[in-house]
Amino acid sequence: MRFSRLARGATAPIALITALTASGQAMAADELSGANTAWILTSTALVLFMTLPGLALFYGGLVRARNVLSVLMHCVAVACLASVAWLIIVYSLAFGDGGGMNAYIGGTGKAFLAGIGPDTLSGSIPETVFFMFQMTFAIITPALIVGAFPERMRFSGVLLFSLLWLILVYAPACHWVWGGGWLAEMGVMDFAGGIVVHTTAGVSALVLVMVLGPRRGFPREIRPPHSPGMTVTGACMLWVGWYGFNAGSALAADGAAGMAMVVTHISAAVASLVWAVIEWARFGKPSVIGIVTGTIAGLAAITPASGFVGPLGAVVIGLLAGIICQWFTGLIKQTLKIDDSLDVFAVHGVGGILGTLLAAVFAVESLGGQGLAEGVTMGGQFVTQVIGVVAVAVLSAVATWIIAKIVAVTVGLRVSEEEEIDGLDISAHGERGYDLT
Amino acid sequence: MRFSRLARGATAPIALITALTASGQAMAADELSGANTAWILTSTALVLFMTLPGLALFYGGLVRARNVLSVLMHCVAVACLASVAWLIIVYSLAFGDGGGMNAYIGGTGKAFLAGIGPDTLSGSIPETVFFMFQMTFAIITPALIVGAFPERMRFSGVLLFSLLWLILVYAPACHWVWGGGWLAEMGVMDFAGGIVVHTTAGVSALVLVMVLGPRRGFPREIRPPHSPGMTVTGACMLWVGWYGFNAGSALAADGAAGMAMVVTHISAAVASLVWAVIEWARFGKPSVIGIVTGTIAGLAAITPASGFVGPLGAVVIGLLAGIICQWFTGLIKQTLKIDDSLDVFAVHGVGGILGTLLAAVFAVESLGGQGLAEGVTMGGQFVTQVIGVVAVAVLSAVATWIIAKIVAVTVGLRVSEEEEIDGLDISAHGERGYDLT
Amino acid sequence: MRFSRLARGATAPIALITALTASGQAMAADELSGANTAWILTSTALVLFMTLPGLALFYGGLVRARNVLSVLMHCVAVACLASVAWLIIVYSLAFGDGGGMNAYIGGTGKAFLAGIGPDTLSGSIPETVFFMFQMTFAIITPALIVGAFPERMRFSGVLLFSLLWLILVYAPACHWVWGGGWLAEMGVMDFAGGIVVHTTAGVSALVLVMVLGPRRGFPREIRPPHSPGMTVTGACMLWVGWYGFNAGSALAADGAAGMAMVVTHISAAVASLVWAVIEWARFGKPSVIGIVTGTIAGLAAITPASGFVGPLGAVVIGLLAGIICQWFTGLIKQTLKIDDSLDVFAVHGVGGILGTLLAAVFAVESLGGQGLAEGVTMGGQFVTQVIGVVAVAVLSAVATWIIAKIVAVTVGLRVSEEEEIDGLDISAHGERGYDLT
Amino acid sequence: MKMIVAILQPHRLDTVREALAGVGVHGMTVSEVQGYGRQGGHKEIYRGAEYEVHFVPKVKIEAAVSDDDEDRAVEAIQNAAQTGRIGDGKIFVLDISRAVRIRTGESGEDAL
Amino acid sequence: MKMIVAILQPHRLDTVREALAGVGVHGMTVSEVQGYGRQGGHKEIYRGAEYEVHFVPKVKIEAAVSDDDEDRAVEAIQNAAQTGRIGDGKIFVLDISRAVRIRTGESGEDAL
Amino acid sequence: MKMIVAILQPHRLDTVREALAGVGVHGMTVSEVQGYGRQGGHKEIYRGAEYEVHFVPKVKIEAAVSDDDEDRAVEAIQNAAQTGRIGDGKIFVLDISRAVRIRTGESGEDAL
Ligand SMILES: Nc1ncnc2c1ncn2[C@@H]1O[C@H](COP(=O)(O)OP(=O)(O)O)[C@@H](O)[C@H]1O
Ligand SMILES: Nc1ncnc2c1ncn2[C@@H]1O[C@H](COP(=O)(O)OP(=O)(O)O)[C@@H](O)[C@H]1O
Ligand SMILES: Nc1ncnc2c1ncn2[C@@H]1O[C@H](COP(=O)(O)OP(=O)(O)O)[C@@H](O)[C@H]1O
Repeated sequence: MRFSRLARGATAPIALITALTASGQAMAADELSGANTAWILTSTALVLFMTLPGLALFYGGLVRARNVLSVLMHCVAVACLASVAWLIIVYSLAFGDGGGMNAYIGGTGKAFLAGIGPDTLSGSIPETVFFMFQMTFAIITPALIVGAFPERMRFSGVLLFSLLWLILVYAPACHWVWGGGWLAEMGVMDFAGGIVVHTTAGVSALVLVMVLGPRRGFPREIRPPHSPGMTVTGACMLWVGWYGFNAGSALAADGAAGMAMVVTHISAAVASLVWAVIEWARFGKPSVIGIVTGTIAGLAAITPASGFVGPLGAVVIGLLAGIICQWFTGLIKQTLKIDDSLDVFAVHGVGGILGTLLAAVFAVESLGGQGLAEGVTMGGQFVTQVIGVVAVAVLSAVATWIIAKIVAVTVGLRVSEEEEIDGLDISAHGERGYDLT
Repeated sequence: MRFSRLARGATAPIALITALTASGQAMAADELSGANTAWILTSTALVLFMTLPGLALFYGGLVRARNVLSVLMHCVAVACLASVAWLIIVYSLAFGDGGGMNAYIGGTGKAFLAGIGPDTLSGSIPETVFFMFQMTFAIITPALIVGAFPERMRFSGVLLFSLLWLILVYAPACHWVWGGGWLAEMGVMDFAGGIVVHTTAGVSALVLVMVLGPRRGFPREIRPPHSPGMTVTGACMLWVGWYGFNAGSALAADGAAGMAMVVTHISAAVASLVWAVIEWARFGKPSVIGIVTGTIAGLAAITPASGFVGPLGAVVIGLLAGIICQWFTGLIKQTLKIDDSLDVFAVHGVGGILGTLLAAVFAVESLGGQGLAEGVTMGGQFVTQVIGVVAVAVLSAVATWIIAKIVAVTVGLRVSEEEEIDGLDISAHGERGYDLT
Repeated sequence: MRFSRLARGATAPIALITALTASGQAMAADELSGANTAWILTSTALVLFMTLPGLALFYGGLVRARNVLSVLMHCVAVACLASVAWLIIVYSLAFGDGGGMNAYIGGTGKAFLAGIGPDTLSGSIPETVFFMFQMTFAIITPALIVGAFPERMRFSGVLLFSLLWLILVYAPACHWVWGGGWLAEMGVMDFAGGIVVHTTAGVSALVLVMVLGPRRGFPREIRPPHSPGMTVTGACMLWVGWYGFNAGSALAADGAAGMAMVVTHISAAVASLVWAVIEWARFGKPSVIGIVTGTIAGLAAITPASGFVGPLGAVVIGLLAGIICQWFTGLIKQTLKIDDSLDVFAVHGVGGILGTLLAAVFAVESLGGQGLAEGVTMGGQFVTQVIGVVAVAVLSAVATWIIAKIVAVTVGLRVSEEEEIDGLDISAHGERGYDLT
Repeated sequence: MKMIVAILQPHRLDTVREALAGVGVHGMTVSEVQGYGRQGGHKEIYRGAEYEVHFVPKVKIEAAVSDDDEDRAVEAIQNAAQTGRIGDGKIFVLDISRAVRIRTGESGEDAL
Repeated sequence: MKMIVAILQPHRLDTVREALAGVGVHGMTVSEVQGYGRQGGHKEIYRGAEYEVHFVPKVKIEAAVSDDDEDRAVEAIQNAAQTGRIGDGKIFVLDISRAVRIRTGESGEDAL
Repeated sequence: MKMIVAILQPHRLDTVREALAGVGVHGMTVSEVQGYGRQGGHKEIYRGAEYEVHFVPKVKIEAAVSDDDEDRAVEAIQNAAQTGRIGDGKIFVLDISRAVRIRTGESGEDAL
């Protein structure tokens, strides 16, 4: 995010320094922009809207009717938990000054927003606003993983997993890339979270389900989505909210935000159409679940590139996202028989990685991008991107595996077969999704 | 939209020139307003939200359960298609410089956003933002027509129709009124789309269904809306999003936007109550479908007038919209037996036309309006408004008839009787809307 | 709201004067801030979104399937009615100059927005924007009361009650606290409506149902919520919209808004978790209805304090809201057997009162707050808060009782037993909520 | 054994269930159904268009009982379900030639 | 008395209802059911995964009629329900040993 | 002919369908029902208020078979549906006096 400001001859380079030094003075030195603040306050609302209720509905419609409430519960509870953890320590670990360790992890100086008041600035906006905007990212990332384990994971396990994951995976990854850590130093480009959000969530989803195991009867007895309309509603909300996610990551109300919104929208539209057309060709019918899955794939893919590329890059990224992510859904579920139930890795992970790599390509001016940083070549940047993705993927995989094992031996990962048959709504939450009598 | 700025002694008259000349210099000459940019970025999100999921849900709840997904699919697919078409050529045709032909159609100079970067301005906001804001209008307009042909139109036909319609109807109409075309020159007043959006969509809906034909068993065997709650949800989202549609059309965060929001809201509220009261009187019961239909009628009617009239105008426009649009739903469906299934013409078309004509009346200061342009009389403006409506209505009718015929002989307009009986969800998309077991 | 600006060394103290004198000059003297205007325009959309469709869905999911549409109808109709009443007289009574009576009620000078044009300012934003923002508060407050009487109140009674209530309860309460009335003079702190919105709605809900009586078969035969997912969807929308409710009440895009957003979010998250944990302990299962009820309790509780307290205050307020509001739901419904059907008093009323009192405590700098007004002690402020709550509670109770009696003897309060059995959707509105065949 | 099939007003279901329990019938199967009969349906109006709804929501209960229990059960249902309003419903009795409890394989009256 | 149970294509319900009224049968009970038979179900595909749906939506009507009405009623249903396509459904007739109208307590054919 | 009515645990439906196909029964009609019996229902709690839910979701299948197929079909259902847990359900057999295939008018066992 920061990096983007440089890449395009930052309108507020101070933002970088701020993030790097995280020093009160540096901030004080800076000046409040009401316009930028207005847009980021709005973007914060948009990104929260992505998770609540956007993602919750997107996922909720895809499961069986008897598990719909449990999915909503997971999204809401994880969001609340992430918010509290963010305040207590995660924000500080991600954006605080890590001193000697700063390359790897932030410090505890900003724990509980210590020393940060209404008048503290971060770049041209109040740090409270920056804190909130970033919080919404920390909310949606573990919530994305909810799509991997619906219909079978124990609620207490969901909570414990998410909490540890935020501290052991999200905080360091976020710090490396956006908090002035080693990847930021190396100049990795991740405008709005292809690495920090989608790679972490996607890879962790895959590893977690390998430990957790598939749903009972997978794949033969699995039922189709119980409410595609709910899923479409959620997908549309995600699309709208994504404007805040990507255009908000410009941290300003300017042309950079405008162009980020353009490419975000175009990639989503192209990926949607491509996904539908491929289904049409393969199965004779384009489905609404398919077209909105393409939307999400296109949005995830453009995310890391949204501050760097132009319309051409958006079209190509959307096109590839529609093709490759769809191919991966088949690979993971049908071929490899891994029950990443709602395709978190295939759609978000693969999309985010794809966009992170292509950002290096389509950022170059000759391809309509905003240009790479002074003296950096496409090849050089590409290597940096690969390093960024691999490093964070490894961190995510290893840490997730360890956390999963910890959860398994403590509160437990999985519900009983009987609870799974009855559905989690009744067995875990004592509620039923629909009573239309 | 542009015109409005003059009408009320434009705070940024340059905007007009910009639109008229669409010259890089003119823009460069201008200066970025972060505040205006923040509000238009927000408005863009609000207007996208109107279509996805607002309009999709509003329409989806009104059809049979077995067709709900196909309606959502139409809205999503049309939105994606319109976005891509907008980038490739439609934006340029609408807002590009048409040179000698400029009175009738824009040029291809802005095709694929050629020459437009993050720093290019359009008035006081980045042109990328103007492009996105206008795109959301180009998305919702063909999506409105979806309400005319649900439960029976072939999906490929929907796509082809929408694409041709954007190029042959929307692009010229938008250029005439907002892109510096002949109607703009003539001084027609259409603040946010009574002509460009509602007249085009409403008239085209009517003509299209005349070619397409009614649903099987219409009117006797038609079933009531399968989910009025879904329709209410969508209507509420449309109401909220309409703030961006109308107040955003001020292209600034100022008192003009504020007053536009006031009159938009008041007209919606009045029309809703009027609709419900009339139902109460006629049938003994006010329905929730009725009250929200009134909301939409009131919103459509105030749209063209929202930048020109005051509270008084808003009340009268809302009042008349509630009465006249309701009367038209009966005329079209019961009396004329035309199956404009979800009343696109009666509600949107009639509402938009009504507001376009009344804008000339209630814009005058003595009636609480913001005043007409220098030296223009109410009568004179009214004639201009009539010309604008008639010209665009004729364009819409003729072009739609031709497009419908083209679609009929190429991909085909209508599904088979068996597919219609089974419902489009299964027959066209291979999905079912609800599986609550 | 005004008061808050002083409390934290107002960035725009003029705002207070404006409200007090409501004099054209005072306003003219002031200067427009595009940034603040952009944020308040956005906040207005967010707060409307809270009611439509947020609150409507939140409540709609909690009733029986056969009454879902009537609840949506109540929310939509009340919103429309409140909007018109606001324009005609309520805004003027709340924020107009009451002359000699100003301590108790505003005047009629601003009726129908008399003398207020696009260029009229209120503080640093156009008065039209202030009017709209405040209107959304006047919409949601009577809509909150809808939760007290679902499934049995006559529709005409709902309308008449709400109209009289806005004039006799909301207008004076709003004027006392925010319009420069006696409580404002006394320095009562209510940043975004703990007194004006939640105390009035909560207390009135309780009194109204005492006159109206419980639902047939309450409590034994009452059915569980028909669609918890709808309720969760609405709760999430309320959460998102609440950003505009509280952070928008800063009337500026600055650090005060940022901090208000922080504490709002934190209180919601803490209260949600606390509510769920208590359920888990008491019943063995945490429910999704429970966690989102906690969300709303936390949001209601922080509302009056959101401009004054820091993160610490937010955590404590959220914690207590989760415990106390949950305890009150049991007290009112199970113990006292009062059928405040959707817990308006227990959740909103108790939450709002709690936060109003605690605002005095956590506003002090030593507890991380923004500080009390010059020379005011915590004890002194606390007493002021108590006076504010009691005064408004008494007003609400007495006036509501009178209004309920008036409605009872005129249009009638309650539907027939047969209509209640058939459900209000069919009996009052002639519609059915779901037809999935 | 007899299969007692009764069509009821939905809101009488709980009362009927209790009444049956009262006479020793502790099992039944319930379905939501749409009824058509004297009671007639209702009209719904959307945007001025009238929709005739011919069917009324009812619940159907099916209770298998021993021959001796038949009379008591029928009577219990009738008393518990009656409101006196048109649409109260019907009771039909059919013969069962065989009954099996799946869990245990018990058959005949032991299966009930 | 006879209980006529018929499984129909959902969109034929109204025609059948009218046909029955035509032969003097003015009461019935309708349920939504899932049918399985020759017609076979369909396949749904979500994100490339195939889901076999074996069941087809049908409606079931149950109409109790007097012995004399049986033939006329069966014939009426058959004619009204027939489309000639696989999946048109079946008619089954079972014996009713007793019928009661809950509202009045009338029994036998008067209860119908 | 016989009408076999079976109440099952919903998740056993597919197994039962296959088992019936195994013994040559290729048609049936399925309904979602609510069961009441030994198994008992469950309690739901909303905001501290308890709601007794007496009924458990079950599926009901109705399969018309020829007299000779009865035993095989009943047995197949019993084996396929059994889990040994309370709530496995019941099988009831009733007589059919007449069956018609609507599409063709065939009647008797040919109609099945
Ligand atoms: N001949 C019939 N066969 C099957 N069910 C019937 C028959 N007649 C009525 N019913 C059922 O009984 C219900 C009530 O019957 P109706 O004639 O409306 O009132 P009542 O039971 O008071 O005579 C109907 O809604 C229908 O479900
Ligand atoms: N043996 C049976 N018992 C009960 N219902 C049956 C039986 N066979 C078919 N049905 C019902 O009849 C419907 C139509 O039967 P099917 O064999 O598909 O076509 P057709 O009626 O033309 O022979 C099925 O969907 C099912 O509901
Ligand atoms: N007497 C009965 N008549 C009709 N259906 C019954 C009867 N008893 C039980 N059932 C059905 O069978 C289901 C299972 O019965 P239940 O007594 O709970 O367990 P089990 O079948 O193991 O004895 C019930 O849910 C109900 O649907």
